[in-house]
Amino acid sequence: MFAVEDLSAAYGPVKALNGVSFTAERGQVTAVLGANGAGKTTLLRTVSGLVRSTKGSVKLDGKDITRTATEKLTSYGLSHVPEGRGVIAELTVVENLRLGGLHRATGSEPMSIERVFELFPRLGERREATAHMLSGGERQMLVIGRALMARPTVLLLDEPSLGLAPRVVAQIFDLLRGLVQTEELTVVLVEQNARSALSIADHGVVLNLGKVVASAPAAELAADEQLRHAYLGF
Amino acid sequence: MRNTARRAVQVVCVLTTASLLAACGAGKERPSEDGTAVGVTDTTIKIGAHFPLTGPAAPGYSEIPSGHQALYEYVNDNGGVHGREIEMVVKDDAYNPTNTSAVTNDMILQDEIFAMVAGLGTPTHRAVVQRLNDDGIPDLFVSSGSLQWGDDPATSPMTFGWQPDYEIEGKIIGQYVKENMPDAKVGLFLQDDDFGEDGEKGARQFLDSQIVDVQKYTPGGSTDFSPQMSSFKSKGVDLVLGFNTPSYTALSQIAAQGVGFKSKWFYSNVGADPALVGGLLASMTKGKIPAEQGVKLMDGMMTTEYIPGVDAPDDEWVKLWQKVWDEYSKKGSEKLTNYRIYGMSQAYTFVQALQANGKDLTRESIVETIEKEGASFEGPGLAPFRFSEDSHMGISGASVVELKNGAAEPLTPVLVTDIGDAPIEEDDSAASDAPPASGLPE
Amino acid sequence: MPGEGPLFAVEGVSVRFGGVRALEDVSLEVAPHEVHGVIGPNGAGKTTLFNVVCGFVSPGEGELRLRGKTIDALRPHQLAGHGIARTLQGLGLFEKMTVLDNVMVGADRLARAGFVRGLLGLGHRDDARLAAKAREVLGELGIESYAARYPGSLPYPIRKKVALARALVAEPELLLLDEPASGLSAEEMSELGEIIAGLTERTAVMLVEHHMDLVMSVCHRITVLDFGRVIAAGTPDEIRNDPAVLAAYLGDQVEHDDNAEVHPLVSTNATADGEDA
Amino acid sequence: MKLTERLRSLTRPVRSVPLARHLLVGLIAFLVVAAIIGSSSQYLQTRYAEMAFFAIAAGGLTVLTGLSGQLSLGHGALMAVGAYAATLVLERTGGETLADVFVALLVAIAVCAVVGVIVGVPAARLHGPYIAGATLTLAVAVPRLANQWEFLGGEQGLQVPVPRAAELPVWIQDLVWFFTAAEIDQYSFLAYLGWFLLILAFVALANLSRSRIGRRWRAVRDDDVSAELAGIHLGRARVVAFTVSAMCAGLAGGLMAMNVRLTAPGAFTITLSLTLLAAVVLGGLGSLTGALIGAGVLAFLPHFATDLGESAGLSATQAAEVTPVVYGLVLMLVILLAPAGIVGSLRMFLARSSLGQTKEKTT
Amino acid sequence: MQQFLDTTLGGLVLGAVYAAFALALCLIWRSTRIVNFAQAAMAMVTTYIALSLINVDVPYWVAFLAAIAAGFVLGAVIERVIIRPVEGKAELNAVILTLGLFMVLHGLTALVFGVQHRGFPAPVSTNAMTVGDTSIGITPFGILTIVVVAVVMAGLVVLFRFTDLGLRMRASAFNGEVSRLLGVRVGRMLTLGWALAAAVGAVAGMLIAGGDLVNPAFMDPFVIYGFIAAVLGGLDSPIGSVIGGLILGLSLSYVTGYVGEHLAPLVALGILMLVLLVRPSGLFAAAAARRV
Repeated sequence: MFAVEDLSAAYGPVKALNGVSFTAERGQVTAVLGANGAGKTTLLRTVSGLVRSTKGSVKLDGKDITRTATEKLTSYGLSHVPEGRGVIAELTVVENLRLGGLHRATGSEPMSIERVFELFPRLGERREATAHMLSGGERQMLVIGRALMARPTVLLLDEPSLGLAPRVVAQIFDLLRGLVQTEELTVVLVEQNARSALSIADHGVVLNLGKVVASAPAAELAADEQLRHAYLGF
Repeated sequence: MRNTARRAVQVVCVLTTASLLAACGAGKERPSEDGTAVGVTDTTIKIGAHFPLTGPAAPGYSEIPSGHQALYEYVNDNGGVHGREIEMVVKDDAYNPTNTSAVTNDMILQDEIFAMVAGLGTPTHRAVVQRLNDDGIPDLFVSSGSLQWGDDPATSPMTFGWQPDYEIEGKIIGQYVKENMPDAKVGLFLQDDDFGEDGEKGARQFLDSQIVDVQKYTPGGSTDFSPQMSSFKSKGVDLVLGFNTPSYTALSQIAAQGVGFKSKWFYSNVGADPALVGGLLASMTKGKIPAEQGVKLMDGMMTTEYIPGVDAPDDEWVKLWQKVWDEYSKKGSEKLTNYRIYGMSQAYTFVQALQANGKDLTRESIVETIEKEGASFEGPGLAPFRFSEDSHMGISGASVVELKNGAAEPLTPVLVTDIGDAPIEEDDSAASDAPPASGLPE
Repeated sequence: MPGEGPLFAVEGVSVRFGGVRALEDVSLEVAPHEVHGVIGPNGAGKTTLFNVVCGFVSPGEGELRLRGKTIDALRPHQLAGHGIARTLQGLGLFEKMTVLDNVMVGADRLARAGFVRGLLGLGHRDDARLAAKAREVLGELGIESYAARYPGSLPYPIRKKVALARALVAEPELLLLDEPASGLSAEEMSELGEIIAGLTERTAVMLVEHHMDLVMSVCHRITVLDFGRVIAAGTPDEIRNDPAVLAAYLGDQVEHDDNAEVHPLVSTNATADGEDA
Repeated sequence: MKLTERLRSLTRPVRSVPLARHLLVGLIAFLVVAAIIGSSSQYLQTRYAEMAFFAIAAGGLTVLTGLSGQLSLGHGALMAVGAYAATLVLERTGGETLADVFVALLVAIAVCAVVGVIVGVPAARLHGPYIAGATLTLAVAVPRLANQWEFLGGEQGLQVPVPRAAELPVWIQDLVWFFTAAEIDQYSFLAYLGWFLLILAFVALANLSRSRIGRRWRAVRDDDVSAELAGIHLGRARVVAFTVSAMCAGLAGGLMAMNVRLTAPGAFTITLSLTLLAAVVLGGLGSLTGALIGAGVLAFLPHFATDLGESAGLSATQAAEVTPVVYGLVLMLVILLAPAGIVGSLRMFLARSSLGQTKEKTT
Repeated sequence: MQQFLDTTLGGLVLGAVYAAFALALCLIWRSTRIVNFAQAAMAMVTTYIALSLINVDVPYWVAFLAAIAAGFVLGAVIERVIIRPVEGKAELNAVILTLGLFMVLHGLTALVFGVQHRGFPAPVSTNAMTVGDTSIGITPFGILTIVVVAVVMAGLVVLFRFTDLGLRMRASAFNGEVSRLLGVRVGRMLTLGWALAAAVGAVAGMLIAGGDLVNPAFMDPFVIYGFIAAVLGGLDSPIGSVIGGLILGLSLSYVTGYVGEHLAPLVALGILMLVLLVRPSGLFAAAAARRV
């Protein structure tokens, strides 16, 4: 179980997160939704220690990891997948994947690169290509595949649909749903594309201006006309 | 708010600066402008000089002032000159003319020196000659062989040379080569300033037709001379005349070996110190060769000599220098070198001039004394000075020598001449001067 | 000048980056005093279109016309002189200059004092005029009290207004607004709607925006892009009911930020809104 | 109360017209400076003169780097150009009269303006390490031209004729005597001249930086895309900044030639370029006051450091090496501890404390 | 012809050293986006350390290794203590910081070791080799220089291409934040990058000093020329640095041999401006320019 409690963060004088709390259960997808500027990415960055939290805590299976150095999180089984630009553009596909497997959850065997290529056959076809040659969808696959190399139990995904055609988004979300089951993952999915996200999520958390404005099962959120209109835009 | 803050900062800064500057200004008095000479009291004489103590020209040259200081201490301990002790201020100019100007300024205005003695370097000293003459400050015995110190006393009445100028050195070398190696193809390796230019001028009087290549270097520039040596090699040069400083002798030797250029070498006196160059060459060859053996690498090189050096330990003058150095060197571990001998020899001339001047010392009187009596000073120089009212040129000649086992073996007697068309003549008269028993000029 | 035909026209513009088509045969027209919305999913080419209009990206094919005159050979700094102004997604405020100075830079094209007057310190009248103008615009947007502050110390919505003021002070005929509503609260967004509506008195507006409520309420006409092509154009009502738009955009994907296609030239570090990784 | 208000309204033209304000401040500054120079020893006068030309060059550089955001490690080369230009003119005119001096300095400024454009155009296209590298190379390469062309005097350089005090117009001699009760001589003349021009240059630079031109520079520095959108031609703005800064360097070079009395390539080492930058950073980028303070440090620190070394028992040779060590340490410490420089840090400190006060008031 | 051959060979040896030096600059630039103007001074310090060892009868090759080790430590310490605080800050700060470091190292070396020239030994002959009767303008030490530089480069290629450590270092250089998210200790990698670069610089220093005179200023030309070499090739490209070094070494050798030594800096400036005007980010600027 992954839990965020009363987490706050700020950029200078601007409060970007203001007392955010939610929990994500194992084997479930928790979608974090909200408009541009709502604080979604900041939330993930604060969890990863890229942004310093001013208050609150982050717990992984009861263990407090709030102040853990970013570099150590993969060894606790927590992988943060930055959005598609998070490929290391100058490295090849295989090198990106190798890198992902270098620092993995303590005690786990690395996932074989071939397994990633089974999950994402498209990547297998382009294994020696440098990442900057990849299309947006391929990059997204690469960053997810790279995160899986570290054998995570918790996967934080930042806007996997960004810049992708609806068809590709659907493909990636399907894959993700499958992974949650086969790998027993806890997934926290940050998305602006609320409709798609809710379609695969079990639970949804809605942020606005750095605060949680709603937290409910996905279906319930999708059905709330008012909420949809005010914060989710569909 | 911010504006106020900014304004406040400016005011504070300006005020602090102003008061700081004012505070600095308060302590100092203007130099005295009445009859007594600046820098001279009943018991002291303060002189100054600029030397390259840092930078590429520092090796060797930075040792000269220690020679001066050792001799002055010796003199001071023996009662000084007419009861006055000599104090020497040495400032570093890093062989950069702009720095020379700055430190000279400091010496004149802050240290208030009586005279500049032995300021070193052609381009460097040139920067301050006019200044010294304008201010009427004696500028004695410049450590450089440029013509400009002595050939025009009308414009620079306060300036005197000391060592043989590069033109007569070039003439002496040129004549020797012409007479003894008439078929040699000569390459010139020159420092790119008056040093190289004057030397070339002298040499060309005799060798114009024999010179097949000229290569120059900028002091402080590149230290890899392979391209220049390649050029010599391709032009078939078999005798190189070098008007360069000692480090560049070593560097040119290294480069010549590197490109496989073999030749006879003839370095002007400035660049041919066997101890320094040989030591440098030895330490970079494979394995541990003692410096003495490194000196052997210079065997067969030719150069000129105008004062006896460390290679002649039995010379009376060298014995004196050795004695003074052993007693007065600040760091006992350091050896007597040719640069220190050079410094002591210069210092000796200065003490001679002070002696000759008598008790009443002014800036004008010392100049007058040297003009009148300088030509008859008997010192370590192998040839006499040319000092007169019409010439402030220094030592008038040198002998050509060949280096063997680190010692100079004369190839010619002392040859004396002057700039221009003056003939070159043999004159051993000054070479036999011996130091007075006291070691102090009389 | 209503009735004189379009103020601004994009005709058949295509842009390729490497092998990727960013815009393909895009055409649209902006009438004087019109608010023209440009919407579409991420990667649809909206920002590229703005970059073409501003001269940061030169169109491979097609042309741009301002009041009938071709302008597509112009460089960005020349467009300002032709009355085109733009706000940036990342705002791009001058962080070490006061708000007033920021806005005065926007008014630079109206300045008359040149180098010599500057050197001699004789440009103060001209400067005073610009400053007055800048204050006036700041006043209109209700942020005059921040004139002496530095942008870094201001809340995000105020910063957005400063950026808007900087664009407005140049008295543009065509104002390009790039996601003006991102990071604003619902309340602030409705205020923004009023401001934009009020702008039409003096300028035409092109608006790239993801908040559909805002777009639908302030735009007179809307052009929808998808994969670099225009898939629909018309009034908000027409767009709302267009099947192609519903399929490609409204019906499926709703909101995105536009980072993925930001041209390196115009991406700025907008960490303050917390969304730019 | 009323009186102060009336006073305020009386002085308003002075306060609100930047030129008048700057000229007034300049005039007062010059009187203060003249009083200090007049009562100083000749030694200090030469130090002040040195400080003046360093400050002019640093002022130009601080405008370039601090306001328009371009780095130059090659201002020593521009000073060289100015120095040679002035020297060549003085050689031809004889340099005896005040007019000769001003003509020489004007030519130096003009030549540097041209060179500034020539260098500034390519430099405007470069950024980051590339502009650093290009300007650094410039600093090394340009002085070497003196070895290439004979009329530049080669390695040994050219002697610079300097006006003798007796040749100065009588009214200047009288004025100086009247004001300072001391006869003007070469040293004080160069100090007065240097500071007079320094103040003129700083007034001009202050005018510029507060004008539209300065605003453009800062805009280009802070955000080039936004600046371009506001109608600013980036290249032109950068070239203008480079040229202005080059003109300052030219003037400084001309003055330096007169002070040093010799113009030789050895004077314009990389170290000169670097120490100029050091002065600017030390004082605080973009601040003219900072440039002045930096130049003061430049003119006084080496002597101080060397004396310090000697009094600590180092030999003259070793003491000479203390200066670069101190320079380097000062540079590093400033960057690590007070990156905004002396003036910047003071300003921040004051701003913070005044901000704190207002906060206290409001709560 | 003979002269051309000699000049070319000399230029190649010189170019190899420039290449090594440019490579060191490139390593640091890639990992920390800082141009290390103190690189030459650091190499000078390590060379002096080696010289002190040699002077107390330590064998040459042991001293050589000691210089490399010293460089490694020096680079690491400097990165940790001095550079870390300005990483990611305004680039001017880093420039001035390394320039300050340059001055300090220079002055301190002069204070400790003195300013005089000292001869530096070479492990093999520095006399020209002869083919038949004619001597050619390359020495065994020159050949050794080229070989050592080639070995160092090959070593770096192996390190970066084929090892996990190299992968971590490259990743940290290209994208520190993402690398941290993947568990890479980016800070350590940056330190290691500086250490490696300083070690390469130390090798370059030893190669320049061998069979030549050293003084505290002997590496100064490399502040400029090493930097020009790196910029020519494009600071981001290791291969570019190497090629830039060779181009520069050859050009300078020809200019000095055929035209005049004083023109060398002007020619270097000319080449640099020409290249930068055509390609403002160097000849081999990576196609994958960083998208901001």
